[in-house]
Amino acid sequence: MEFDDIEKILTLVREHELAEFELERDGLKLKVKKAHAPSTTHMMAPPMTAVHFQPSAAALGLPAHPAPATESGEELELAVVKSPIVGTFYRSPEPGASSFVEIGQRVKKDQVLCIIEAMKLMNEITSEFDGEIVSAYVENGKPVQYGERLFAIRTS
Amino acid sequence: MEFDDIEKILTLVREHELAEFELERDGLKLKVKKAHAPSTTHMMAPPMTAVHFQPSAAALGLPAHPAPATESGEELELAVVKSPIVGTFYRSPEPGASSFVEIGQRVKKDQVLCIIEAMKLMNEITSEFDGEIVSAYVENGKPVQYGERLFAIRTS
Amino acid sequence: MFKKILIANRGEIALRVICACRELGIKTVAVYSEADENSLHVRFADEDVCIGPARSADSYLSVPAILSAAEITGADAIHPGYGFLSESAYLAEVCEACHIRFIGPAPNVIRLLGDKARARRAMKKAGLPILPGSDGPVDTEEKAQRISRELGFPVIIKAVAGGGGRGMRVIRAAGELSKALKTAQREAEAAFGVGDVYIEKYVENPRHIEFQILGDHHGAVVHLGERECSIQRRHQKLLEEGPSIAVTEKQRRRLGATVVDAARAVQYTNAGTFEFLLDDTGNFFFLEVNTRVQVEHPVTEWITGIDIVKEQIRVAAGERLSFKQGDVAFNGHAIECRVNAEDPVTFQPSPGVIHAFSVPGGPGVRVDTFAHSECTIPPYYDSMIAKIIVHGRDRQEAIARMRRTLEMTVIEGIKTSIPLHLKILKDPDFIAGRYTTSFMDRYLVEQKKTDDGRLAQAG
Amino acid sequence: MFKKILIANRGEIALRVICACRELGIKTVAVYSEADENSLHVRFADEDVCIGPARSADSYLSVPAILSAAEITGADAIHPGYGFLSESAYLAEVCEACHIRFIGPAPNVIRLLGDKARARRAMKKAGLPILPGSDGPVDTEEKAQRISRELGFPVIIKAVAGGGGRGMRVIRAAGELSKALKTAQREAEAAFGVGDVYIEKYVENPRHIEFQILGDHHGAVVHLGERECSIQRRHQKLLEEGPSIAVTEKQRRRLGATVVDAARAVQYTNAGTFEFLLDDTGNFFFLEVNTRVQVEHPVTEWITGIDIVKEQIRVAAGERLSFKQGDVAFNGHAIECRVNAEDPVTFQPSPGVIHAFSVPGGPGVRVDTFAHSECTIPPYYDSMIAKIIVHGRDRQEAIARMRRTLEMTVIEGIKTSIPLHLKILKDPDFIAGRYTTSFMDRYLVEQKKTDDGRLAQAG
Repeated sequence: MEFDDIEKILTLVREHELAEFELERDGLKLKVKKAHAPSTTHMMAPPMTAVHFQPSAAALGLPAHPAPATESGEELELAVVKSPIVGTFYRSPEPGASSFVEIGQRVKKDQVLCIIEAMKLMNEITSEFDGEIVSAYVENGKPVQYGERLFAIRTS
Repeated sequence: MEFDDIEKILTLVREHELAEFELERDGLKLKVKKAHAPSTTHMMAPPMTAVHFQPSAAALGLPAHPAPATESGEELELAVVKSPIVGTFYRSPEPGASSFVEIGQRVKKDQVLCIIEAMKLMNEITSEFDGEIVSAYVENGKPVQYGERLFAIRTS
Repeated sequence: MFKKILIANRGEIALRVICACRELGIKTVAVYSEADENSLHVRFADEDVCIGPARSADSYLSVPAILSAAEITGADAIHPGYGFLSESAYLAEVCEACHIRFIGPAPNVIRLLGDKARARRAMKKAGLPILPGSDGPVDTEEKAQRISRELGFPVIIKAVAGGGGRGMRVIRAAGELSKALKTAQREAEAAFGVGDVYIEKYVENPRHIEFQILGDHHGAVVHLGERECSIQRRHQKLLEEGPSIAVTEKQRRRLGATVVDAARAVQYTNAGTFEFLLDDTGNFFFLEVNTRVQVEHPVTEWITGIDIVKEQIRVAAGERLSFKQGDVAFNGHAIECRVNAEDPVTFQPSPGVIHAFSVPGGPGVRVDTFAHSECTIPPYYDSMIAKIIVHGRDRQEAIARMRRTLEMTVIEGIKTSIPLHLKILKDPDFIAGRYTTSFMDRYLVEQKKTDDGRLAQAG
Repeated sequence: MFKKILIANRGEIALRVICACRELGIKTVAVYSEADENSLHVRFADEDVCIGPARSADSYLSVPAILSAAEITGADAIHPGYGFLSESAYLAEVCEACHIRFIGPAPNVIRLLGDKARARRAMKKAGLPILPGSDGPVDTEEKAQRISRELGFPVIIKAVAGGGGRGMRVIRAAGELSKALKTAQREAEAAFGVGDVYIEKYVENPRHIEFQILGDHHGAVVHLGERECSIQRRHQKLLEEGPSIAVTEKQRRRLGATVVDAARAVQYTNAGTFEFLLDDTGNFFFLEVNTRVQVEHPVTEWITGIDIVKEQIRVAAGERLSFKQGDVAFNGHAIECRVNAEDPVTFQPSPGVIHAFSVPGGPGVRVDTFAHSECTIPPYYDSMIAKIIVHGRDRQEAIARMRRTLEMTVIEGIKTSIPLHLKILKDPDFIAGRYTTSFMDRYLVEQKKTDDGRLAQAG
């Protein structure tokens, strides 16, 4: 952490009208507390702000798995289905057949979403939720890693 | 972290009107706490600032030169005479003779304070100021490094 | 030659294999658990695949995950390193079925030598000196008592599928046998899934000597001399050196030739290590074969100038060994210290973040490590964070060099075994070469006494 | 043997000497300028003395400061490293007067060989092949014209007190001589305080070959073979290797023996390097002697297994060399890359803070450096921050090893010459060993063209 970074953080603290800010990281701890805002009558309580600090994996040139998609401010929630194994992703039970699921389609819990082939075995990946498929992240026939995102489901 | 950095941080603390600031890093901990500004209108007194600074040089087992002595809150200033060369320190012109200067003694600019022997040569170290000797840091006959403190003089 | 090798391992040995692949112009695939996402082996491989969560059983020990990673990246060979799946005949078999080359011996050879009782019989047949003992597994107390009486106490019970001291019990009197047999069987069952044990004559205070071999698929087998690994704590090696001060040139030549013959007898290919006990009258007894590259292979690389990992890859690809027995010359002396992330007194693991990491240079120093400043040592895996290997013209120079290297090594943020290594390197018996596998036991007791003495004085 | 050695240097060579002293059980004193207070050589020495401000002239080049530091710490010897005062006959003399051993040749030998014109005469007399040229300094244009005509153009003017390319001028025609002579004299005067120059026949596109020698105070002198240092930019070596691909076994033996005789003729003691030019018809010409340890000494240490710095200390203490000429065997091939803190294209120095520093392990890699994560490279001194030296069974393995080592080296925060080294190591002419001292000139021109081409395409 350089001096510049501290300066930027303090600017952010002001812009966001934070009362307190704490950052802890390997070998580094930064804590900031603002002087109490004057207790005038026109209560201008500072808005709550949550700071998510993304670690430096990308900066180090190291691969980072994307964080799960979140959409705040909406009444609904997105569930992200991740691959539980390494293998090859297939959207349909066999070549030429139609896909297990399409975007916009409603799915039930335990419904098959796709197949991942590993060591010649076809592993069916099922939904953990009732909901609607809103995103499909992987193309048919492409390799997937452990933990890689497959689908986003809007649960209901 | 250098002294300059601390100065910059304190400036920031003031500019951003922080109540507290904490920074912790390998071998370093910096904590700043501002005195609470009373919410009166006439407050003119500058807020007290306490700085706790734990330097990292010692923690790393590295030598650190002591910072020059300063005494704030007084009208007078201390000048520290440092050794301009490596060698052996002598308080008197020859064994048995009396010291060039004693603590409490007043000295004039260019007056000889001590001798440092280097390569069999006796190098006279003179005062750059008029003033009073308040400290002598090195014992007679001891080695001194470049930049090592020899005397403190209260200038006038 | 291979186009792309998947390295089914982590840490320094994964980096070691990457070094060898790069020198041979072969692409590499790193696999990693979620805990190792930022590890250097991921950074320096050409491709990388996350194969599972931190727990080894679900990542580095998962044959399906590793095979799938090889398939989706199109790797044509797998290097298993040491530990994890390196001695898995199953992985070797699956590789064979998938037409991916396993860089190691054939599955049946791994299986034969992995069964310690069968290996014992095969090596006896091939002419290696073995300890008197049971011909196969011993299941009943009655049988155990009879065999032990024949051998004479002390005897040792060992797990057939064993390794690393688990399922082992030394018995000094007939009365201890019943309980020890049951405990050993239970431990073996728990550790290896197979409860079978066998009984051998127990050698008091032996030295641990091992011979490094390399074999190709054209019938050539050579040995690269021995390493001495007697400095152990609970069967975990702490410091290895080569050549051994206890092995004469004549013994080296003769036992080396016997080992080569034995390896040929089982059609051994790739790298392997034949472990022996050496008793105080100069007799060697075969212990087991490790069918993989060893942690301490750099000791042999220093004194022979042969890159063992590159040879492993070459012979797995079907090439001939690049040298003959007559080309192998031993030059100087090498010592390896395994730097572990642990308290040097209590041996408690000390995972965490390394804040400063620096190792000195100068002649004759090699450091194989995945550690660096600001790296995290996860708590899930082996505590070894670095291997420091030195070479000198003779043992004395090597010891002095290791001392100054350890003294000038900076590792801040976690505790390491370096202070313990420095104590060993200053021990007069170690310096004189007077030591056996019991060296550390005695030493740790002495250390405890000293500490107690200090405490008493202080209190 | 010495009890305490003061190291009158900084950076990696100061650490290198500390390593040697620790292996010999000798205490060390580091000296440092205010800019180097936190440097590793200060940390690892037993004692340390601040000798002055950042400017070299007031610290590392100050004989009184260094001698005083030796006196106040009670050091009984001074190791000067390379650069700074390492070839100062004055320091050697003052040491003698103060009864502190200077670890290097006798003052009169340093003085003789430091005067390039006198050295030339002495070495000619001692039987070394020298380039035809003036017998002593050339002061007038008339004399310069006469000698040049006799030699035939091209000729080269060199500073008598010279080194590092300063005060040097190549003249290809009589018309250029007058101006070149004056410029060279002026440069020599400015750089060395002595304006004297001499004239030699100029060899086009030579190779730079140097022989390492060691001599003791009992009349023994041995040579440790040659290094090739033709990869230079403006007379600054960038990459060195040994043995040279251009030197035959017979040449090595013959020239080595002549060098040893010449060193004996001037009663040479301690470490030294005899530099030669090798022309395209296989003729060697003596250039100069460096009367100190060289930056590139690790190349020779790798291929001979001899610790040159330890031998320097031993012979300075009056011991006999620990080996004879017959014991010196050459083993494999070594390459050194000097990693500089500079832009690899513009060569602008790049001092600053290194945020990440990591170098790979594996067999055959040595890294001599004072750098580490979060260290500061001050702008006041040489830009070399690390020497990476590799060893392989042959040149091909060494080149592959150096490539993967540089590729896996992480230095963040400053620019380094590593990308340039990687280009050299991939150059077909370098790989084939077809290169001379003009290699970098040609290469830098080619690089510029490529860059221009890219810019043109982009524009």
